[in-house]
Amino acid sequence: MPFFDVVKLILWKDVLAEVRSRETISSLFFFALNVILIFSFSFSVGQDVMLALMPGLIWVAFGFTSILGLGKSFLSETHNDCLAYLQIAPVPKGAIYLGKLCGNVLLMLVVEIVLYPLFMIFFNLNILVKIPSVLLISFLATVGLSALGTLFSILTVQLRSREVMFPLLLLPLSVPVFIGAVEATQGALGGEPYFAYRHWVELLFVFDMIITIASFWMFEYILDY
Amino acid sequence: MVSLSGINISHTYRFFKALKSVSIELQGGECFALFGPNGAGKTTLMKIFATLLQPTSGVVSIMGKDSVTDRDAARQALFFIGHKSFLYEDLTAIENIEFTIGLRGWRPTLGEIKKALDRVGIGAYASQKSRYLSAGMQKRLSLAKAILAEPNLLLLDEPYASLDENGIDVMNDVIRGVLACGTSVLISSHDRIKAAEVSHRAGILQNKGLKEIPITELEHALF
Amino acid sequence: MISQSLRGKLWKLNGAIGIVSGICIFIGLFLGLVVAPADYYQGEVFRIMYVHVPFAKAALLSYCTLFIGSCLYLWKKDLIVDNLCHASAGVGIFFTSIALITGSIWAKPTWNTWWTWDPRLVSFAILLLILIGYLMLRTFVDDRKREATYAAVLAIIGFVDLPIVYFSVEWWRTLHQPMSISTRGVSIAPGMLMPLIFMVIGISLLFSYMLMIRTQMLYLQHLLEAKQGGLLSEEVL
Amino acid sequence: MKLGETQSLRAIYVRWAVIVIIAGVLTVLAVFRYNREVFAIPIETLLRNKPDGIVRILGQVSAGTLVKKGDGSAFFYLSSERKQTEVSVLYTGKPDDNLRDAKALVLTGFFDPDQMQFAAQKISPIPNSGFVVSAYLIALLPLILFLFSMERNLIRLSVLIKEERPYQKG
Repeated sequence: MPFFDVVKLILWKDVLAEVRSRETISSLFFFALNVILIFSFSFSVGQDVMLALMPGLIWVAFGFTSILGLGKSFLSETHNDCLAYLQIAPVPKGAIYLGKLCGNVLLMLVVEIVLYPLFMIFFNLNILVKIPSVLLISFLATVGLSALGTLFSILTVQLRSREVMFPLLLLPLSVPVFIGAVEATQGALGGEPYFAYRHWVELLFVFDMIITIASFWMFEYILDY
Repeated sequence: MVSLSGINISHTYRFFKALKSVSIELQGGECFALFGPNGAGKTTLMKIFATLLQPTSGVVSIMGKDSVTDRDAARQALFFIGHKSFLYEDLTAIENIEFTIGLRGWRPTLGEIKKALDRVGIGAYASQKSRYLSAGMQKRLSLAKAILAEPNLLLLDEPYASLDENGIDVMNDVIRGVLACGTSVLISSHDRIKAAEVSHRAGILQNKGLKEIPITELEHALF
Repeated sequence: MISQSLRGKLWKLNGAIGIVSGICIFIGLFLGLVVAPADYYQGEVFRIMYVHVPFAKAALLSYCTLFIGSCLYLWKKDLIVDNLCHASAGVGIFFTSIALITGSIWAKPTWNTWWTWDPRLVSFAILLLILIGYLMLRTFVDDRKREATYAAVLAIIGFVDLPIVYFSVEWWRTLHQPMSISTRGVSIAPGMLMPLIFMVIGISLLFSYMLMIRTQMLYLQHLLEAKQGGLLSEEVL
Repeated sequence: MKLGETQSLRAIYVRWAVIVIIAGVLTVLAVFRYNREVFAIPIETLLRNKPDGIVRILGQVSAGTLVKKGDGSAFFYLSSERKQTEVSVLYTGKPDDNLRDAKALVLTGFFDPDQMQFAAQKISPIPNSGFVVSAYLIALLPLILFLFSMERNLIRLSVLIKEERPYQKG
């Protein structure tokens, strides 16, 4: 079966299930809203200090949301042992990983795009002119987090203590994503020219490539263990 | 045409030998019923044929394709119905079928899907989310998938479990239908009478090995 | 994959390795603590090097073993290799934490701080977190083969990730903390180098000795569990 | 593999006793080596007791008092760590980089009670031996305990496996 048909089929199935139930997306959205609420009371500082803290706040909020969202991405596959069917389906296993990854990136991007306006409103953040660069950074960082998250989701989804294990595995390994995303967002929001923070964007890109390729290759072994 | 051949299959779980040198050969259009007490290794054997497990030693080939080296081709030729239904709870029965069959590289039309669902008797629930289907209906849905998948080898692990009497008749009817199309069927069951209605050959898995018995003696065999 | 007779021979070799490592460590400690002169700038404190550096090297060695073992497991699917990986993670956690603690003790008198966000320190801390996550993951998976595969995948991804962590922290640090403290190695006098060589060889050999013992221990634990659960066929052994 | 073929728990204990004895001897040697170097007295004690012969004192070069001469000798005040007492020092040894303003030092020399001056012949940096000792203890003690517990566990397991009988009916 052609490789990209499998990717499309998996993506179709995930998007359809999410559109049907809207469970994950709504819970993620309200979770992130709560995180923003708590942040605004945790840091009672002046406007200029808040602006300096902003990239960190944005990415901590997105990071927590990803933990919640990505950790459950393989949950629907375990209910009726669908993982076993995916294992014996005559398709390349990497395609299944890519399909799942695309679904997760889509989900997280939707949540992030809805959240940026809220950051603008609550924290007086002027973002409108910087939208292309912020979107690029968000996309690359989300791909990096999702690439790791999708892989660790299948590792932890059948465990007794899934909620604990998933962030324990994800967070230490995603240090480069957080460093790169926060620094690049800092540069973009601070109005610096693109070449001033270009190397952080490149770091995110390299991380995405390496982790996606490694996970893609590992996925064969995970399903056909 | 030999559709399933297993030669000297052994399986060892680290320190435990589950199967010892099991050999089996199935011609196209032949039905084999596998019996055995609990813990005899029936599920292990079925999993090996379904390529969920790899044999520790021995060769399994499905339609002449080795199940280890030419795995995807072997998987294309078989269809497995196990204890679990492999259904996504948020998708409808039709969408589940589209996904499952889609992964095998074929897109059935809506008419074909409905026809298959009608044949197994759950046409009325075609647009129902699968989380609302009972265990028996899920089994029938799996059977509809098997009809549409048109495999060369159909593996049925406990096919009669959780089915009502009408369901068992439908199951045997479908098995006869696919046998007539040249598909071979391997059944692992505890229900000797129902299985005997459709099978041509029978075997008992005992002491980690397989012993074939004539189908006529099945009712009196002790194990 | 590894035959019984080969394992028997390895086991005999291991005793010899233990003895050689003991002698090396003894000589190294004697040279380092008694013979070597005090450092011109650091005074006596530099002697911490003789425990810190070998432990750090052994920690890296353990992670390399874990990586190679994990690749080997995914290739050959032999559970004795998995025991080796499991053992090297356990021993690795021990060496990594000791290296971090002794490094911290060394940093206080020389740089006047217990901790600095240096790429090497951060990579070691992340390595420790990965290893802890690795062992936790193993305890939670029920099926033995699944446990081995998942753990191997995690180890490989972590190994691929660590260099990126190192470089990203290095970039981050040059931006935020100008290098007031140089953590690069300095050239050392031959009299100070000799004990270091002995200690590094000794601790590395000790690492392999501990690795073998722990592998055997885990193997026996699984064997005992199988025997207690009635899942032991004598013909398999 | 036949395990622990010749080993038993007693052999393990004997082996570890030997290792612990060797470690003890090494510790004693190290302590003797350090007694010559480490021991230094604070300035208050020096001024109060006025000891004869060679002693080592510990203190900090008082800021702004250091006067270096061409041949490497120097004159300065050495203050105690809490900067309460001071003693004047005449250093007559080789030129030394460690002799700087506000640097904490250990001086070897003798005290002249008549002029209330300390004549220093040798300068060395502060030993910080507490850090060395704690680092070695933190590294080596757990190492020994870890290894010992693993070896003991190994023997215990092989004994358990021999004793464990598979389930039999009745």
